[in-house]
Amino acid sequence: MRGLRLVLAVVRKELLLEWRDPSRLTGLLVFSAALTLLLAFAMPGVHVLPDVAAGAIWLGLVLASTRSLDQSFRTEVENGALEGLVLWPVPSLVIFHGKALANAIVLLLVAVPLTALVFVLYHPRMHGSVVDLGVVLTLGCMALAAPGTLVAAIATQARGSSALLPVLFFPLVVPVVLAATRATTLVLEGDPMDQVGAWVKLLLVFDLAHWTLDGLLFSRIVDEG
Amino acid sequence: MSGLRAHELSRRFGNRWVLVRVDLEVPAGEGLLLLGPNGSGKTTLLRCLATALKPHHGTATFEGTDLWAARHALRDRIALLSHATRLYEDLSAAQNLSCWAAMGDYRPDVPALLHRVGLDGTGSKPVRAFSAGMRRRLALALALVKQPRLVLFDEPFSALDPQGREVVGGVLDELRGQGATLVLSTHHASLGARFCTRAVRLEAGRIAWTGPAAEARDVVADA
Amino acid sequence: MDLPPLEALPLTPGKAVAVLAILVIALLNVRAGRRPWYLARWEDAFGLVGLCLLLDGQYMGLVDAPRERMMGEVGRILYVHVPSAWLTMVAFTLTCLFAIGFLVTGWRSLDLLVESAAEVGVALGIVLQLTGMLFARPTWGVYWDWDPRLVSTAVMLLSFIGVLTLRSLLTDPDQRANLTSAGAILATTSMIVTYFSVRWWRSLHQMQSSPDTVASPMVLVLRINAFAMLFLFTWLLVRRWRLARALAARDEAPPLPSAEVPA
Amino acid sequence: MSPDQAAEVGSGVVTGGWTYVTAAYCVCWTVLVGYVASLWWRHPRGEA
Repeated sequence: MRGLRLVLAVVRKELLLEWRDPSRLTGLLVFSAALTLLLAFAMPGVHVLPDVAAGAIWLGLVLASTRSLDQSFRTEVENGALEGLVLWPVPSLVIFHGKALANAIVLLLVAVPLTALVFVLYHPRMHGSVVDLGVVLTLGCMALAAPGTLVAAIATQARGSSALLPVLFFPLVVPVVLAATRATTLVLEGDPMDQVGAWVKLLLVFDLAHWTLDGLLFSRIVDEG
Repeated sequence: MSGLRAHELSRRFGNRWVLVRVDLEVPAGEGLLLLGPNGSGKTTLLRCLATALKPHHGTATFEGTDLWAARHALRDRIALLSHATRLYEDLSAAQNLSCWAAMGDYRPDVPALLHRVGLDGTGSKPVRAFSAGMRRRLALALALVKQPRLVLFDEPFSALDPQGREVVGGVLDELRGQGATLVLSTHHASLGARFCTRAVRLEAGRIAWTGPAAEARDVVADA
Repeated sequence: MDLPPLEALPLTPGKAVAVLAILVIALLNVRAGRRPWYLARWEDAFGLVGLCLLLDGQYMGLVDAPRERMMGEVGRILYVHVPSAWLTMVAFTLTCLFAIGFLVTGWRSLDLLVESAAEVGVALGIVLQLTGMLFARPTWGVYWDWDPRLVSTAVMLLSFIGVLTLRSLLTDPDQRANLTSAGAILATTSMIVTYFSVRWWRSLHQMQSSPDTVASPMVLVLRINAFAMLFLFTWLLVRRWRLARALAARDEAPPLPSAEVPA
Repeated sequence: MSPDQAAEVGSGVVTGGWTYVTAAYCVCWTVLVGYVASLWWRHPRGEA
């Protein structure tokens, strides 16, 4: 119970930071919107846009997540707050889960308008339900947030961290992009073969593995003096 | 009851020893003045005592328990104040305090704390707009959230005007009155001597001199 | 294990060179009061044996081995490709095990081994990736295909290159050791998950070749090449570890000085 | 075209391709030799 309360306190702090500096979130939104626009122009023609809608959403989210992860750790190292947190009586696991959860929420806050924008610009079909789409978006954002938080924590300790972050992050989330894009496509275009479950299961397994394992690695690297 | 003890405490960064076999003893409820030029290892010593750094040799104990081994339990009672203020720039003073308190499961009286360090009325201005002195005061309030038993204070009087020094001095007196153990690192022996009984002078990571805090002034003046 | 009949082991020039080389080396080694430069360390024996086996194995692969039933001459690439695939896997598995071992025990040697195994793995992985592409072009008609093993190997290579990059950007030895190990474990898991996810996505690659699915004359050649790579890998790993140790010793901390303040 | 070759064409056997074989063996040697050279190159000299 105490652990959960502390996790929520960390989440609250993160979201409060986003709230007090709205330029961070709007920056992400503008970034992903511009990316969606650019991607449409990089396609061979308007007729393929409905087919690549899911890909546009997830590409936008992955690229936006590198920015948001970088930002979320920059506030922590700015005045030594991360070290302060480690010295505060709060377990490192709590810090990790709080930050990862907050990052997932921020990503979802980007994902919803981004999906709406893709609907407007790319005209994908919509066969599945909005609930299904929501589940896929949530699982996908969580699957980006947990390893992303760990990798950002690793990268901030090195020189040139914002350049290092994608180098470590992109290979790690290949399965997320794959599974989330497949699942989203199946939700959008209809799923006659009933395959969406397999992809969602893959996302779920990825989520479970990273939300448990990465916390241990995180505590190992931040609390070692 | 024994307070803070260090035995042959040593720490290196890379291949450079910055702290060499430091022996300390601070009885519970007393203050130690930590003197020494820049780069003499004062900050590293404080960070080791705060369990931010693992010593590479030797041990440090607080109230009989090993600092590093029992760090998760002891961090509840140790406060480190340094130039790293731990503040979130975009939050207001009150939000900083309440967020940090919530993350440690503390329930402090935030307005009273802000009043204690003379920051009431700063409103909802983000810390970004604060002066260096105001940040120091807010960082002090943040440390008080813990109600610490061991206070490690790096340069308590830097970046402060006379009024700020007054505030910090008042808080330090109050902490000593509550039985907290203090370690103050400073260039200004005269300012710190008021709160401390003993003084130690570090040079090149080693203890070069130790004696009553009242005599410390001369040592600094000579150097 | 079925040993091939003696006729299957013709004395080829490659083998003759190898046997002669080993004999000469052994003789020199026995005769010399001090060790010759190419046998300065114990691992050099592995290197020499590996080199001989590789010369012999590749000669057999290029000359002795029959044309593959389906792939013709191109099948000869397998004698380079398959052993390098095996050894890349060995290298990265070892990296992950060393990393876990380091995080548990904190031994410095394990940290240096993580770095060494990862780097040798990347080198072998480059051989694997390039020979794989050269094999894919004539057999599939493309240099690249979206096959699970291809993709996961590429992802794994990129991850470990990322880990080595990370390592090169860190200066504090303790921090560097911790972060490298964490990164290596992440890279390994990402490779496994990628493999299965891409397999779901699409599968074109043939099933893993094992001695059962490969014609028997090929088995021997494949085995010789695999052992050659194994010996060479051991040599490279130990050599790389010695390099890491030498570099670490160069900026190793001096012993803790005395408490007297230097004048 | 011999009957043997005709059968091969029909059965989809890959013919030729020595270029790829040579390239693959060269790649192997280049990388191995290059890596060993880099080990030698990076070794600290001067002491011991």
